[in-house]
Amino acid sequence: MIQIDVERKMLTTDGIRKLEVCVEIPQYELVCLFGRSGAGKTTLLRMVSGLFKPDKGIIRIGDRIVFDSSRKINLSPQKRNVGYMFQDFALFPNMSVEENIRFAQGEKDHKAVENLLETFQLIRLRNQSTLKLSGGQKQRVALARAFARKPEVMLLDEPLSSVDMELRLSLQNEILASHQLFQSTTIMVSHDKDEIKRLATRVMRIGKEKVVAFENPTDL
Amino acid sequence: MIQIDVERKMLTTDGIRKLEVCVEIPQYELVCLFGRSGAGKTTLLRMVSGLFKPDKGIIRIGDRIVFDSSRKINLSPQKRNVGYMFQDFALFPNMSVEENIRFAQGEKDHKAVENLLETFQLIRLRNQSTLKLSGGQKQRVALARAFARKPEVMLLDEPLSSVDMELRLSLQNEILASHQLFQSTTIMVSHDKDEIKRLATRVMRIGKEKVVAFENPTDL
Amino acid sequence: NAQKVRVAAAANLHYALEQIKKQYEHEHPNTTVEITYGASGTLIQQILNGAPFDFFMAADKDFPLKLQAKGATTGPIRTYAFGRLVMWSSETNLSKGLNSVLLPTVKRIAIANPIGAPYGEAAVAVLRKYGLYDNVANKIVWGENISQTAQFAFSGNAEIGFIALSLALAPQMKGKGKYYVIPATMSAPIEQSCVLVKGWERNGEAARFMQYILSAKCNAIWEEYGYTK
Amino acid sequence: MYSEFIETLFVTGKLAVATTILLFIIGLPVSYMLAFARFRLKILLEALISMSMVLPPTVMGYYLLVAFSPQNGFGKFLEHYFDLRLAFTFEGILIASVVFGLPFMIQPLQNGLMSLPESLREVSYTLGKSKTTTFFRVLLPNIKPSIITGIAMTFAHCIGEFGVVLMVGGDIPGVTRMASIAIYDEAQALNYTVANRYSLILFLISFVLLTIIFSVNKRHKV
Amino acid sequence: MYSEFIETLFVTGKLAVATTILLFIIGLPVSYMLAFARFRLKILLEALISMSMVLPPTVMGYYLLVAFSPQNGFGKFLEHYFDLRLAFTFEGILIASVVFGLPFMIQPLQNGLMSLPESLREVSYTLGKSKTTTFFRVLLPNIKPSIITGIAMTFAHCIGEFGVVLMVGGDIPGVTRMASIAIYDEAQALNYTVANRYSLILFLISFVLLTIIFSVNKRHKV
Ligand SMILES: Nc1ncnc2c1ncn2[C@@H]1O[C@H](COP(=O)(O)OP(=O)(O)OP(=O)(O)O)[C@@H](O)[C@H]1O
Ligand SMILES: Nc1ncnc2c1ncn2[C@@H]1O[C@H](COP(=O)(O)OP(=O)(O)OP(=O)(O)O)[C@@H](O)[C@H]1O
Ligand SMILES: [Mg+2]
Ligand SMILES: [Mg+2]
Repeated sequence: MIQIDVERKMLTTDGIRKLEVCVEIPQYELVCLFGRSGAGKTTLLRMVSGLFKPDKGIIRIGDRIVFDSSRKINLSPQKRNVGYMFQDFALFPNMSVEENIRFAQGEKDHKAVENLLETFQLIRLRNQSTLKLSGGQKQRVALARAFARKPEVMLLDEPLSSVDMELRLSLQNEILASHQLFQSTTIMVSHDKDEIKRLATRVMRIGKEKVVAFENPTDL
Repeated sequence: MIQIDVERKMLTTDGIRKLEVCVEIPQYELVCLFGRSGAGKTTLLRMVSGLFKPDKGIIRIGDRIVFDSSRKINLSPQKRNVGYMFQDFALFPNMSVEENIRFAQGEKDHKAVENLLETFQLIRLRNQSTLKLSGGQKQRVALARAFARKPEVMLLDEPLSSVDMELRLSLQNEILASHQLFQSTTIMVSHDKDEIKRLATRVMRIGKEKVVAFENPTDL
Repeated sequence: NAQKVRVAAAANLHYALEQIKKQYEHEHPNTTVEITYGASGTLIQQILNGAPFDFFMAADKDFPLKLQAKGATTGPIRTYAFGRLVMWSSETNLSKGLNSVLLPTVKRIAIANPIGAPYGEAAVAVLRKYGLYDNVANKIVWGENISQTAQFAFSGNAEIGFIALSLALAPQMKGKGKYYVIPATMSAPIEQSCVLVKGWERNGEAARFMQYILSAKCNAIWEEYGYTK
Repeated sequence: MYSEFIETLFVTGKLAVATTILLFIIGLPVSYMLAFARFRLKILLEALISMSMVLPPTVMGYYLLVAFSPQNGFGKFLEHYFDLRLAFTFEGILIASVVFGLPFMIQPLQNGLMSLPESLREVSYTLGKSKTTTFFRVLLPNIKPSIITGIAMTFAHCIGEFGVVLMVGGDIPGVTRMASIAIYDEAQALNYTVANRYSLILFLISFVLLTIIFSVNKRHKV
Repeated sequence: MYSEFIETLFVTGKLAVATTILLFIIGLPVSYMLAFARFRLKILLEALISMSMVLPPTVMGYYLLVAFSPQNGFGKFLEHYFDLRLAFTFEGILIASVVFGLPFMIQPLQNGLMSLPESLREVSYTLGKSKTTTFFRVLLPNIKPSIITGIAMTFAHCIGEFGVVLMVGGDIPGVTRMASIAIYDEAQALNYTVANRYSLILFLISFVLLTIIFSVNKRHKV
């Protein structure tokens, strides 16, 4: 379970406003997060992962409080056991495709690396520098790297925005399969209605009204 | 008119292969380019803009030959009068949103800058550093900057992949309107079938078979 | 068993001292003489802070006196040679003696910095004494020490340099120019003194080397390199 | 006594400012070339620029003095055609200190330029901007920390530079005598009270100036 | 004569290598702190590190000599508790050359770290990697040009360093006599033939070494 009850100021296209989030996500759910560009989706993921500090509030992952402004608790990202795929990938330029994935593993697992390379169609690119990849290839490496960590909570920021339709469908299946296999509670940002309908067990929306609504995926 | 008849080696998921392109795009068309991730879409745009040198072949823009390997002609990007929106945006970190757009203009045109800021919903963010923007906001700045140049040829690499549905529709209209206003010949990469159907006057596809096919947008 | 004498010596003693060292080591095969050359000022700063030197040979008498005043010496200060001040030039005609400094072709005159360099002090004194100083003051360039002063003149950037006779006789300078020895009546020879550094007793050989330096055995060498006894 | 030292401070300041400005102007094209141009022997050129640090300053100074001498080719040429002598003049020590300051300016600038993402240059070119415009409006503003480092190192090195300037300048009060030389002289004469006082003054002034230079960095940091 | 110079080359090499290694080890945490930690007085610390360049080397050397002297606090402490004297020993000049080489190593490293995109650190943290792992496996490998610059500058500066080492080391053959001091001595004695020959040897060796250092940069450039 993830319990988020925080607020944080941001500058948006409507001037400075407060992002208020108050949700509870039951364990093993795959929640799709959507909302306007600049609404605060990335900001929310960064607060959960520990990269942004909320102005105030509380975040609980499972039975651990990872952030509590009133008690001055603020666990570092390392201690939160969260996998996070960045919107802009943030691949390590000094490492090859394979090394990026391998680096993410807690304990070395050769088999898992091979599976990930296979799944994300990166086998032939395994030794390629990540600087020399196409946009969609980078996105796949970032996604594979986040999976390699096998985290309790998985945060995916538009993981499939730059891949073609065919690949997108197959990677959607992959995300579903991994979600079922690792049983990580997942929050995934997506703008694609079909994708949300296919994947989400729940839907979360950051609206202009500064609140977060839960909707049934099929209601979209 | 853009005439492209080139080849260039690239490393892909199927090993090293040659990207062969042989197309002619009549003036004022809006061509949507699609193909698998890593097929060579960005490579093609970079060759047209002058950032990659084809291994051999010829590129003609209007009545100017901008590249000809047999005659050792290779015009620099500056001389090709091409607007190019990068897949990874490449915003200038030292400039604000407004300065990025202003920098792109050949001759200063205050009114045009205001219009672009307005159109791309960036008015309130005009003085924001581009490092402090959301993914979709960055994408809009990059797009606005490419338009600010008013080029003869416009190259857009997945210009709308990171924005929400509502904004995407309104920006599609904007691309259509600008295309009609400036009459630039446009090549736009997109993975979205609906988008291609709405915008494209023609469709170009980079297939595995190393050839480029023209199809009617409505046939997709 | 091997003995070692560690000598701190003024830089311009280089030629003469290397010769004496060779001769001494030949006569005393069990002894090595280790000489560190440097600016007298630097050497005393080091001695005062515990540098492992047994014996200090300065280019004047002031530095040994300063060392003595700080209580860093044992035994008396002894003068081992006298140095002579000369005017040196590669091209200028020095036949007019000291008055050559007034020649219109002389644009620059090199003198060692009087703070710390006795030859510089002597040069300034003699120019003042004969009323020439004010006329040439704006032509003077100051060398950090007597070697640098010689380098100014030797490289041709200063037409005239006031240096030590010992330098004018150095193999590199010899034949590259002419020199005029300032007569002893005009400028008294510069007394060059040496002293044993406190702590030398640990190394009895140092006193023997000092005696050797002062003895007649070295006279020929001193004279060959432009010093008088 | 003090007024003389103040004078050396002015000369030092003049030299340090002039050297830094000149080296900045020289450093821009050179570092650009080293960062982006591809030619054989580039590594050799890079190594060569650092070589001025390797030999003892007074010896380097002597070589420069020989080059400046009216008895040799270059110096003779200057004397003959321009009635110019570089030894023992402010211009002479300025040249010396520019030559010996090269690595302090060029290394950081080159480094900064090389670590910029290539796409910045590329996108500027596609926007029709020349290499020059791109350099001044896009590349330079994005390597501010490197510029600050280059300026601070050059400036500090020039203030402390000593051997070369002493040799080429001839220690002429008000013209080529630097604060560092004055301090050295006093220390050599064992006048430590004076030397310490001078050191303190030079130290404090330099410290304030360097702090100002570094704080520019901080204020503008993104 | 020559064998003596070869000896100074060995001492010089030993000092330069030891200094560079020590400074690299010291430079890593210090530059990390200066690049990422936020504390008041950081700018002052930055300026302070560069201050060793501002005063004349022999004067700085003198201050160090006084600090090392068994008559004063620090030196007395060392002598009393460790029976250690630093002045006129290899350890002494090593300390001196480390202290005065600080800016040459730290400035480039700090600069390199500061110009890395923040997301590299962030993503490594979310992958559960400690700050140390992140530093060694992610940050350092991505600032290779800065590391090369730091190493080359430190190394070159150490070979040419002269005033400080001369003062603290006392020019003892085989122990603290450096190649640069030997060259200086010969030049002082107006032995130009020898000085030039020595300079050439030192120059060539340094040139080859620096070229090797810089070519590592090139080979690994992305
Ligand atoms: N590093 C930052 N510093 C300050 N403000 C920021 C920063 N990053 C984003 N913002 C601002 O915070 C707001 C929310 O940004 P966020 O990245 O969370 O949006 P988002 O919902 O992820 O949008 P998108 O779909 O475009 O990625 C934006 O309006 C943006 O201007
Ligand atoms: N800078 C580069 N150097 C070498 N190879 C590259 C470089 N960039 C991309 N490639 C390779 O060239 C191939 C074509 O890449 P390109 O970027 O053109 O693909 P794309 O069609 O734009 O894909 P995407 O939709 O994922 O952006 C890829 O397989 C990639 O591995
Ligand atoms: Mg976002
Ligand atoms: Mg692409």
